[in-house]
Amino acid sequence: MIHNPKARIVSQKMIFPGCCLLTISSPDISRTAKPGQFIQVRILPLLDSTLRRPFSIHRVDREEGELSLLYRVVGRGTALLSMEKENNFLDIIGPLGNGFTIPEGKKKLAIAAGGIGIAPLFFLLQELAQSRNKDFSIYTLLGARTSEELILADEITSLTDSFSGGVKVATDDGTVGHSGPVTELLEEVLANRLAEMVYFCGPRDFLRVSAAMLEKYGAAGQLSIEERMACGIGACYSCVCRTNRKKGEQPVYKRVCLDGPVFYSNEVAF
Amino acid sequence: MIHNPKARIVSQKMIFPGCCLLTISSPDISRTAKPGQFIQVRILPLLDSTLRRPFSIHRVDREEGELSLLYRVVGRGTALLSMEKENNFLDIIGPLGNGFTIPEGKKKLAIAAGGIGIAPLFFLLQELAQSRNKDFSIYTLLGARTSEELILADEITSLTDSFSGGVKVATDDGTVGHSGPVTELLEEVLANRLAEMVYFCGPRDFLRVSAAMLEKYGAAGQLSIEERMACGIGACYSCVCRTNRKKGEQPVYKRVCLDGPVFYSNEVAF
Amino acid sequence: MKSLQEEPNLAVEIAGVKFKNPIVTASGTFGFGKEYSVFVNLSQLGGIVLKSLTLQPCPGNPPPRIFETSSGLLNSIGLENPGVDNFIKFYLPGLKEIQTNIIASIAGGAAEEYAAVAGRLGESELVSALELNISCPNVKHGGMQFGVSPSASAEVVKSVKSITNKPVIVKLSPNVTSIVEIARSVAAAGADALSMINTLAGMAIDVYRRRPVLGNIKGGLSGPAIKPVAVGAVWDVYREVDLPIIGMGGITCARDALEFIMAGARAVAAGTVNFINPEATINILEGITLFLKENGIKDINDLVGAAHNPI
Amino acid sequence: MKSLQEEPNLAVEIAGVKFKNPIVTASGTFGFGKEYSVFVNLSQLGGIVLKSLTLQPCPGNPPPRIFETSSGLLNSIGLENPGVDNFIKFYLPGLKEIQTNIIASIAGGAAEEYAAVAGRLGESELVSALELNISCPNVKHGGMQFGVSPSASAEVVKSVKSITNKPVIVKLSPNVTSIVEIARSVAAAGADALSMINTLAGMAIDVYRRRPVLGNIKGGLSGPAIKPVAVGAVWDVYREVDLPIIGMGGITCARDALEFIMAGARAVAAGTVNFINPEATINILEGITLFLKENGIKDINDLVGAAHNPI
Ligand SMILES: Cc1cc2nc3c(=O)[nH]c(=O)nc-3n(C[C@H](O)[C@H](O)[C@H](O)COP(=O)(O)OP(=O)(O)OC[C@H]3O[C@@H](n4cnc5c(N)ncnc54)[C@H](O)[C@@H]3O)c2cc1C
Ligand SMILES: Cc1cc2nc3c(=O)[nH]c(=O)nc-3n(C[C@H](O)[C@H](O)[C@H](O)COP(=O)(O)OP(=O)(O)OC[C@H]3O[C@@H](n4cnc5c(N)ncnc54)[C@H](O)[C@@H]3O)c2cc1C
Ligand SMILES: Cc1cc2nc3c(=O)[nH]c(=O)nc-3n(C[C@H](O)[C@H](O)[C@H](O)COP(=O)(O)O)c2cc1C
Ligand SMILES: Cc1cc2nc3c(=O)[nH]c(=O)nc-3n(C[C@H](O)[C@H](O)[C@H](O)COP(=O)(O)O)c2cc1C
Ligand code: FES
Ligand code: FES
Repeated sequence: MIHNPKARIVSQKMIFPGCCLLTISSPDISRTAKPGQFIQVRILPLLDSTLRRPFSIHRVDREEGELSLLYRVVGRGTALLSMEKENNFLDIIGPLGNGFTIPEGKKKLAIAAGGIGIAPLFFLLQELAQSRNKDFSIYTLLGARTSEELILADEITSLTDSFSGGVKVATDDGTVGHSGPVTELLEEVLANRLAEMVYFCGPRDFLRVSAAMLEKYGAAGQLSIEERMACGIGACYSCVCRTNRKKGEQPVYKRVCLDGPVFYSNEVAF
Repeated sequence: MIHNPKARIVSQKMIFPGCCLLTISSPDISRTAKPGQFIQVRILPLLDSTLRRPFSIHRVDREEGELSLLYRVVGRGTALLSMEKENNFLDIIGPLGNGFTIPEGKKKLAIAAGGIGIAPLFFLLQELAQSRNKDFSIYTLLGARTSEELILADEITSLTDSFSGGVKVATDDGTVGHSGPVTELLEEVLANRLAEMVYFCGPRDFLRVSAAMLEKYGAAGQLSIEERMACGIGACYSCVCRTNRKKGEQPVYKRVCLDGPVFYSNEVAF
Repeated sequence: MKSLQEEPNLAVEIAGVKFKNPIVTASGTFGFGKEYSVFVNLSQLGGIVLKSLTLQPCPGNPPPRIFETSSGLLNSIGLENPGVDNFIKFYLPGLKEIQTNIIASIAGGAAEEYAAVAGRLGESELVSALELNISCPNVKHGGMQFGVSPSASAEVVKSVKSITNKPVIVKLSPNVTSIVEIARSVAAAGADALSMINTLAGMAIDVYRRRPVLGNIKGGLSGPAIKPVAVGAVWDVYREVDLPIIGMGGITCARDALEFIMAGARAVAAGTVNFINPEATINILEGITLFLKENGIKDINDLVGAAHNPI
Repeated sequence: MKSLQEEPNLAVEIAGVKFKNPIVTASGTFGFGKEYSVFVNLSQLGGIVLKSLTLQPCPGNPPPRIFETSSGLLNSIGLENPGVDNFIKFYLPGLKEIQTNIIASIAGGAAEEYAAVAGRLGESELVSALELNISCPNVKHGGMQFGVSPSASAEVVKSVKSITNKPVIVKLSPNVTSIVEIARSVAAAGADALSMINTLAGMAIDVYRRRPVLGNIKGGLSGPAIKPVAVGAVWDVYREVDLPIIGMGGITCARDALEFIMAGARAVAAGTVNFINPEATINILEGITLFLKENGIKDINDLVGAAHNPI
């Protein structure tokens, strides 16, 4: 875990209105980061009282020592972050959290992203592609509200074209791909037994519906979840999610920042 | 009184380290402003909880509809202000306060500035110069810590060269002009009966010493004082200074923002 | 987002007084009524709560009287005001032209002083209601504030109620172990409404000069810093006491105001924010109207206390 | 600015325990001692106050447990902890290698529970002192917090003092009418030191979902927002109660820490700031050292309460 109080911004681009791709130079963090891990970013250090904001590591360029974030502008912190320019410095801590794992023997993989949920999953695809393990079959399912907000489909297609499987897209308004929620694509994949292990990330409702679907079809899954965080390193017990699912039992909470953000989907109680 | 929530920054220059000259486009305020008045500037509107900062109107360009501030970076607000760039917008209210007056019959004037205290006095000199009233004699006394921080002397010299009087400077470290406090120059002017009315502005100690000196030599004076402000328009009674000077009496407070910031020097109780 | 529709109802009633909308000003931050008229069409407001008045003119505390803290403002104005008689003579007549509720705030050092001020203000038709600022030192009880004692608070209320028929709003101090207990006590004493919260006790030190920053040493903290405390106080009192509440403390925008309303406030007051954005009251009003329309809510009263029974 | 000179003394003594410097951590913000070791050389700190421990393991409150407010943080962690026995078994041994004071914080629902936890912790040499978090609901008295009642607070202190010889620090709640009264009461009951303040009661509402933001509805407010309240509380208690004070509440930098010291705190704790700047404790320590040198102050103890007698 590294604290880099002066990580240089290499570039910041708007991908579509309200969504930015931010690339930061931080060789130490890039080198050691694993897919599914995240960093904590301090917004405008002049404001001594603003909590750091957690963002998944979206991709890394280990040779350049750079990592990128893909984020949506949803509030004051992300609004201020989106105003930062090339060559400004950011104060970051990372890599944090556990990251995704690829269990021995699981070869039929699916990746399902609801909107900005693609952020950490892209890094996972990058690593899988680099592994060049042709045994994998990978279905990537991308959901977006509308065609304009559908991003990375082409890049992912070329990244994964040496694997069997493929990329499928769904939009809520039907402007591209399947018309409807991306969970309908997931159901198709699961019903056809095309995936033994599903990696997924996205809004709460998407996670809940997907997790239920995995349970129904008996597939395993790993999801990355979000919770409000303070320390990001396991010290404050702010960021918990409930992990036992039986009503009436004493709840068992786990820290998203340290025990997660990646959990097995049958662990999490929605 | 005008609220201009989107006044464009025409330029921002560093005059010497820690001192900036900021020019803002605001035709309405420029047109009506009088020397000694001030504006209230909102710093970084994203921070909903930061009070406006008061700054004297340093000069106006009525044709261009512009006004300038001359300010020192002393804390968070001025630090953030100094980062604002050309063509950004500022939220300002003004013109506020009473301003300097030139009483009938007073022709022998002196202007004494301690450091950044020249800010509002320059505007007064601008107006006097424009009046082209050759009856005035004007002595301008400028104090600074060191030669590098001595500013505007040349500009003021050319501004006032059609009047009798002149510009004298003093620095604490003696790097230019008189070596010592500017109040020593003031004493010289007063002792030689060269001024019936002294306009002065600067740090508290400078104001106190100067006011005492005026009393000693029986000269009148108007000073611009600073106090922490909230509303800037006379509604909150935050910014008061005590005006009656007898110990033991019920204090009489006046609002610097509305009743001032310019007071007769024998009014203020230091 | 629902499509825009007919204008929602914004009017609320507090202690028998009708407010055209729930936006009022917080005492002490809006002067004696007209200072902000350059920025705000005052007749658009639900009401204006004036700066607290005392029986005699009051010079106030020595400066510095304010200090900015993180998201907050410390003040120790010390109730500077011209006294109720000068107010009636010089300020009140000018308020006639404003088409809104004028609420006078009363401060004092003894229950009788509150009553005396209330008596004089009660004679004017221009005054819609009286707000009692009970965060004042009780001179008879060693300077302990009325507002921290249930019995002293009740005594003030009773003495004012005995002298006037105007609705009485009691402004509660948050510097107590149980604000609900004080609220109950003033309710039993006849208060018609509550306003809350007044400032939190606080101070700041200038470490370079090694002394308190404020001339008066201690002050009251307002602004966004205290909003969570204020919302919590409104929430608690709404559950336990059956009086309408005017909520305040750190409101800067419509969303903040809605927090108070959903916690149980029937009206909200803007205080410190006026200093930062002089049109804040109107901006908040517009923001609330938009929120109601966007969410298809026909009547602001439907949101009062809504967070107690989540949808 | 005086020229730099010999190293000033930073050591302070509290309740017979020597602290190499006045910087400690605030309970609940620094885990069980070692979480921040990746960022901070823990042995440089004056002390580490651990997260509060209960007798039984405690699951804590349902999420969301935190919410950011203007310059503040609302939390309702709900004392999640593994229980004192698991702490002693799994966490305490690892703290041996840290060369600083380890202060254990104790929470409970009854005076006997505090005593039971204190008894077990008292057996370890690694624990320098005990801090009693009395902002806990008293299960025997309808859930009213110990910390708001002088007698209940005193009872907790007495029961702990009767079972252990370790110095006892009592952590005061600011949610009271008179924090001085509580301080006096625990002083009389045998407390060796005070730490203050705990969080202010508060809450926030999600206006889009029309419900409280925190899973537990209400929470505690910390961070810079509360600093003026905290400095004021330290100021008041320092004047009236003769016990050493550990000050906290919104400290982010050396200047903040010095405010507390000049108000009367002999040590200061950094809480919420750790989340923002994980090296904050060390930065504060360095800043204080620099301040002392620049101002030619030879001993930090000379600044304790200095603002009460301005220079
Ligand atoms: C492990 C992790 C990884 C994340 N990765 C990404 C990512 O790759 N891309 C992306 O766009 N977003 C990501 N998020 C969500 C992102 O952290 C929030 O959108 C962001 O913090 C919002 O900040 P704000 O100031 O703009 O919003 P505000 O609503 O103003 O934030 C107020 C507070 O809420 C917290 N908060 C708000 N929303 C969230 C949230 N969803 N999760 C956690 N805290 C929240 C903020 O940290 C802050 O404390 C991630 C969250 C977590 C926990
Ligand atoms: C009528 C008037 C005219 C002024 N004109 C000028 C000018 O022309 N040039 C210039 O450099 N400065 C001027 N000042 C002072 C200027 O307002 C302060 O330097 C500035 O507010 C400091 O803000 P900060 O955030 O950088 O400092 P901080 O110390 O961080 O400010 C904290 C708080 O203190 C207040 N404050 C701090 N110092 C002062 C002060 N001296 N007077 C009033 N409030 C203060 C701030 O407004 C803020 O609320 C003027 C002040 C007044 C009242
Ligand atoms: C400068 C100032 C002066 C105040 N004067 C009074 C007053 O005279 N009477 C009163 O009841 N409250 C007074 N208050 C308290 C406010 O009315 C309000 O209760 C408090 O500031 C919280 O609201 P806010 O955070 O919106 O400002 C004053 C507040 C400020 C900031
Ligand atoms: C997330 C969090 C958890 C806390 N947990 C505890 C606790 O377990 N015991 C305790 O006595 N205080 C607890 N506190 C209060 C702090 O110790 C401290 O008193 C308070 O936060 C004020 O200091 P600060 O503003 O520096 O954070 C907690 C505070 C926070 C923010
Ligand atoms: S954010 Fe502190 S434990 Fe996870
Ligand atoms: S700043 Fe409000 S009265 Fe002067």
